[in-house]
Amino acid sequence: MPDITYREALRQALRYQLEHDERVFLMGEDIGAYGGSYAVTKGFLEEFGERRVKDTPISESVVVGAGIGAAMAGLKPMVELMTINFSLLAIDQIVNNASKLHYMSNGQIRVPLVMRMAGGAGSQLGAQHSHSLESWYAHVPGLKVVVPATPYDAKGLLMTAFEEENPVVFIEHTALYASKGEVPEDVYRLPFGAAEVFRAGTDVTLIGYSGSVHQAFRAAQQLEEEGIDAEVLNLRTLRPLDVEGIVASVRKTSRAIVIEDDWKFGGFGGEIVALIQEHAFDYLDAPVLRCSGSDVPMPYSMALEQAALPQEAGIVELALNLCEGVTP
Amino acid sequence: MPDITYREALRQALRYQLEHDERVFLMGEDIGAYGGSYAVTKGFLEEFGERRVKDTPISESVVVGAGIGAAMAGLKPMVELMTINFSLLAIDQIVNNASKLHYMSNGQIRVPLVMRMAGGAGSQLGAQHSHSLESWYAHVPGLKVVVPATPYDAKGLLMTAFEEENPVVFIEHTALYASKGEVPEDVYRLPFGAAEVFRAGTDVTLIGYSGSVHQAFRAAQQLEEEGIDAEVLNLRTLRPLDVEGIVASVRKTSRAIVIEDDWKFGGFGGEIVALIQEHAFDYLDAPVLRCSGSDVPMPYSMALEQAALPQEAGIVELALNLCEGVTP
Amino acid sequence: MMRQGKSGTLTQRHDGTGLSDEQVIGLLHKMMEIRRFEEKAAEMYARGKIHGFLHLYIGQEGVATGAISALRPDDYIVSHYREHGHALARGLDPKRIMAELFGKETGVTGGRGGSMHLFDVSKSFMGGYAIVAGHMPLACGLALAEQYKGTERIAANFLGDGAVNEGEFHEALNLASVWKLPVLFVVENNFYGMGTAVQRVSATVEVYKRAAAYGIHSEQVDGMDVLATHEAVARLAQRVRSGDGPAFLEAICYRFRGHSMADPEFYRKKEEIERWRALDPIEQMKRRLLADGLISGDDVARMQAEVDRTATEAAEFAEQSAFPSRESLMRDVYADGARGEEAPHA
Amino acid sequence: MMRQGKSGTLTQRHDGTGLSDEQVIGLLHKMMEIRRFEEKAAEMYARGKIHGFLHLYIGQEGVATGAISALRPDDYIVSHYREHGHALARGLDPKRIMAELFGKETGVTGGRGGSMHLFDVSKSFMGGYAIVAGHMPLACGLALAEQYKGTERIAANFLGDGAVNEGEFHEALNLASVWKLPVLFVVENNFYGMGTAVQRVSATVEVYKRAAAYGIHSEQVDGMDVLATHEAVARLAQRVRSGDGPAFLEAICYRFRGHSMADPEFYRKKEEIERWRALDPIEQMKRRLLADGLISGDDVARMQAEVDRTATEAAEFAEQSAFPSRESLMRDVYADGARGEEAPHA
Ligand SMILES: Cc1ncc(C[n+]2csc(CCOP(=O)(O)OP(=O)(O)O)c2C)c(N)n1
Ligand SMILES: Cc1ncc(C[n+]2csc(CCOP(=O)(O)OP(=O)(O)O)c2C)c(N)n1
Ligand SMILES: [Mg+2]
Ligand SMILES: [Mg+2]
Repeated sequence: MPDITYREALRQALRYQLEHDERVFLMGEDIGAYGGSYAVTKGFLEEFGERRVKDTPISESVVVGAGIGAAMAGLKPMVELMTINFSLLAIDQIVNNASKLHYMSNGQIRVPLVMRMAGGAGSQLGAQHSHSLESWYAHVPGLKVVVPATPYDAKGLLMTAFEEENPVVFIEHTALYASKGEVPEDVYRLPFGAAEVFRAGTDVTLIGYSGSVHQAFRAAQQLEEEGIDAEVLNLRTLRPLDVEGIVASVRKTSRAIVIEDDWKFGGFGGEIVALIQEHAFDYLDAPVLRCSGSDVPMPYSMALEQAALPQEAGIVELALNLCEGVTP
Repeated sequence: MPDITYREALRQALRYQLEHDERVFLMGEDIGAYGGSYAVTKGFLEEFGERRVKDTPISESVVVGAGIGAAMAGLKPMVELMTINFSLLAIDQIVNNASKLHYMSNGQIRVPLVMRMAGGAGSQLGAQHSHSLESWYAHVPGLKVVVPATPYDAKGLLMTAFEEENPVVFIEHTALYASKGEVPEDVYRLPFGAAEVFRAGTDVTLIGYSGSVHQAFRAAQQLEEEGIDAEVLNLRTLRPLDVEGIVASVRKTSRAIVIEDDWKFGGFGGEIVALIQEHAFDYLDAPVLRCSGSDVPMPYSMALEQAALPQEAGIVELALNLCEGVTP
Repeated sequence: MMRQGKSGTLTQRHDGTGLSDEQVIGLLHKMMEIRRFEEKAAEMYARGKIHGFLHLYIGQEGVATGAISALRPDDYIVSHYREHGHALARGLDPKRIMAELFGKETGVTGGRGGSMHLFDVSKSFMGGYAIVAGHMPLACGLALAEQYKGTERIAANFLGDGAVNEGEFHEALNLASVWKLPVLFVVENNFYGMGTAVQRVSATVEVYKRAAAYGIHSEQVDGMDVLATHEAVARLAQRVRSGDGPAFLEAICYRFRGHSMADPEFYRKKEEIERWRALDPIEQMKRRLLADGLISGDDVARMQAEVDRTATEAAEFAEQSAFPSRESLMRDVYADGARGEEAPHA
Repeated sequence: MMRQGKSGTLTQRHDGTGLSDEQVIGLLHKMMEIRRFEEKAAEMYARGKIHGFLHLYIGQEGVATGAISALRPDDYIVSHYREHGHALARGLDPKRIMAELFGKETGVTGGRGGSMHLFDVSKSFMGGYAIVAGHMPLACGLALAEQYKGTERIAANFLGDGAVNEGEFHEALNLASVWKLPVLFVVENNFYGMGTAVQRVSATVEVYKRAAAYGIHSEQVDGMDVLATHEAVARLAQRVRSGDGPAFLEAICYRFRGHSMADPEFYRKKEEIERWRALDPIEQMKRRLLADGLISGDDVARMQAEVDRTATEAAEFAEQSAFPSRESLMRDVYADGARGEEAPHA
């Protein structure tokens, strides 16, 4: 299998859709002439033309809303929101229209809309450009929320997103676009709601998604040197969430840590913790911990930004304490 | 102490601020000539004039943003967003400006802004008008999030909100405006971050906020008949959250249920559960449960809406099972 | 200030519209049906059969009736929460609308949407929406889809004067103009957004002038005159359908009732209401058709009896229908049958 | 298409502005300072001293310099992410700005904001903001506060041509107009929002005409001409200050570099860039002042040396400053010292 980037994997899925499904078109700010702010759609305007690849005004709300409307009329639009930060300008459309129309209309309407956006922090983009708000979207019934960690995930999950008859919030990680991994050239699709055992282990479950899978994996490698065999889960989708997969792992290891870039308080980690203790209470040897971002607006300075984000060393220390029975 | 409504309690606090602090002014959609969509500001335009009580266009984003700007310039605006549903149109202002400016400016700027809005469901307003999104706001560092349950809370917490030098999201409950309770005529302030023991008990802790406090209380009364002595906590504020108070109660009762109108998945209940098991793991006899709203866009029909919201009977059953060691 | 539709005697007008006598009488009949339906709804609300918000369209019937009769049956309609009139004008079944207001399973969305969210996709009625201006982007998207597919279908988007100050109004008009989307915006200017008068919150009081900022062809019409409205919409729809891009119509009108059933109506004077009541679109139309000899007093009585019956039957149907079952609660959250967790109940 | 500022010889112009020779020379000097500062910043970015997004203002110096010199020192400035020029024109310390870009504790916000978020409240510089048009409501609010207090202070709000299609642009202009807020909107039309040309996404290509839709007095000026810009802003600021409500200025300009350091620049032709480079505001001004005998070649060389030194010293200062301490991370999340939880670190 060729080794390609996360960016290229996304491009393959998008190109496949454009080539094979006439109902598919792309729209978003600077996806055309500029080539996409993360270069995911570079060259597509030239290749597929203005009908299929639409540069939009800087008007997030009407762009998403028009995507919803077009989906209601039977098309399969992909709206690129550039980053999750700008999705706040369109959040009413996402929450009040996209997620609710199928239910409100008693099943008369479908909204097969893919909304792509880059999330996460770590590139010194400052407080207004560093949100990890996946927990907000994951909270909304009617949405599906996808968080690919690898090039393999990126292509396989994006292919599945286009099979959906529901609105999909597809959150890529800014820091992963250039990361590489093996990706089949052929078409494949990864199911939503099925976590991947990224590394099998027996002593503690490290639960990650998107960027944090890699941190968890590196932490697991360090833990191995300390004689601890950590299992790493890659959630792939937050809604639907693979509760069974998570619970099965924790029943085996009896200990778990959730790793996420996002602010701890009120974040998605809390949901995972709550579900684990609900479904595996008797198996737990220690509280389920969270290794999350600091509860601050993201500072620009590298020194501060690194301090605001979870780091491998922190995961390792938490895991060591957990396995040695030292609770915080 | 006179028995007054939640609405009247809010009015007393607002009137006090208008009378005693020249920096205070109110703005929002239909707060003036119409009298406020929940009649909280009725008569204020006539009493205080257009300078202090401003009817705005239906433009949530600029209204909140102008409130932030005015606060930056040393005033103390109160912006009424009518309902939490419409706050989605201003959420970028709340999250990207109000909550972050103090930090981003390295402490140079303060945003003493009170944002009032009605939340919650139960009045058959349908899917787009029935949000309980307090968990979203509670997730954001830099915001304070207030959720009064009683007329006494409403006045005391709103008075405190105006003492703040930080942005406050003040979420009233649509179904509580006409509810009555004892409220001192004098000025008093209730601290943020201090939960109230609404009913003392020893067997199980029922954790509620805003409307759900009353449900929890009624459930506790029913449980009493079953020989179970439930403690009911009224959180009053979600951010800051009285973690100590919650943990102290659970250490006593060893069992807890969080009650909330909001969707369960990814809601604020998860945070409470996570914190309890983090801080009181060894005291727990059973998993901490959540009695939350169903994960659906809110249906209009009374039959369905009631099924979508947590009910006393459900709380009672969960508590009975919990106390009898039957976990789900 | 008002640019009236073509003036002249009824016959001229009626000629101008290209409508047959029967069709013109049908417009009166439809307005009467809407009026009576809503009076019944108000009665049912007072009797506790209908809950939540109920926004009556009474007084504005000329707009929905005139406009929608000028569209093709498969042109999309996207409306706001004050949409009973648009739904009835499009031909949705009054029984099923009333059942919806009652929250019954026979309602147009099985009781899930309620008054603010009527849908009938089989009639291209793409919904009532409760977030002010939040439906405008959807109308753009529906129009975009038809443009993409190369059909002649257009989207008609109804909104209020209060919606014009929302950011989405601006974004929608700009996008529609830049992409030449086949969408017709119809602003029903009833002079108030809830209790706030247009001139207190809008820099541009003559709403139709706003469209000029986007290079969109724009007109104003007397929305109390159903024929003038029909004529204007027919003309603009034709223009939009021909690929010339969006058009914009401001229909001047007035709501005779409060904003919703909960409105205490502090903000407008009795005299103002009376002045407008004198322009009642139904009474105007009756007088004209009588004067013109197109209908007799008996015809009016017959039509009145018919719409009475329609409204009464609708209420009976709604009353007799069942509430949706508890078990149906979690259905259709997702199109693939996926479902979340249900609240615990004993 | 462009409505130029008053034409004529320099002396006439310069007379028209009411500026002294010294002040006019000061404008050139300031533009040179901004240019040199940013060239240094670009160099430091290439050397890995600056990270994240860096949006250079090179080419647009005439706008910030002309406009801000025409304001009072306590008039608020609210800018976007391309704000180094505005900050320097307002007199923020170049050392502390460069230190901010380096993420150092001596930076204007101690390294917290970075390039897109410069703040100096002591100089009424109320910040750079990274959400397109998201700062416009804040400018309205600052203006509202001064109107409320009854002062003469106004707010100047800088934005780009891409921002005019955001909903908040519309909401802000409408509110400013209805409430007659003392705010001056300055759109720097550099013809592109990132890689998207104005005419591809804006229904109204001449941006200043948009303001007419709100009844706001609006003009267009050649932003490559610092004196014309100064003159226009002085006049409009006066108008705004007198209580006549908001004003709007479109300053035509061009950015010589990419949108940010990451921009591959696929979207514009070399010839176009060259055409605009010939209108470089600094070179234009130099030529005029030389021709007019106000400065000599030596003066230019002296000023160049001075701004070189300023930029070099700024970079040295930034380099030598310390990074903020880890311990300071949780400070100032709340004004009352409340703090949340910190990420676990070993
Ligand atoms: C975004 C948003 N803000 C506020 C409201 C509350 N609200 C409902 S109707 C209304 C007035 C709308 O007036 P207009 O557009 O003139 O329509 P009309 O009711 O007169 O038909 C308001 C403010 C809302 N539903 N959505
Ligand atoms: C709400 C929002 N959408 C998108 C972006 C991404 N973005 C940053 S700058 C920019 C272009 C803005 O262009 P313009 O307003 O013309 O300013 P210029 O960069 O030309 O100075 C875009 C789309 C953003 N920062 N905020
Ligand atoms: Mg209206
Ligand atoms: Mg630009």
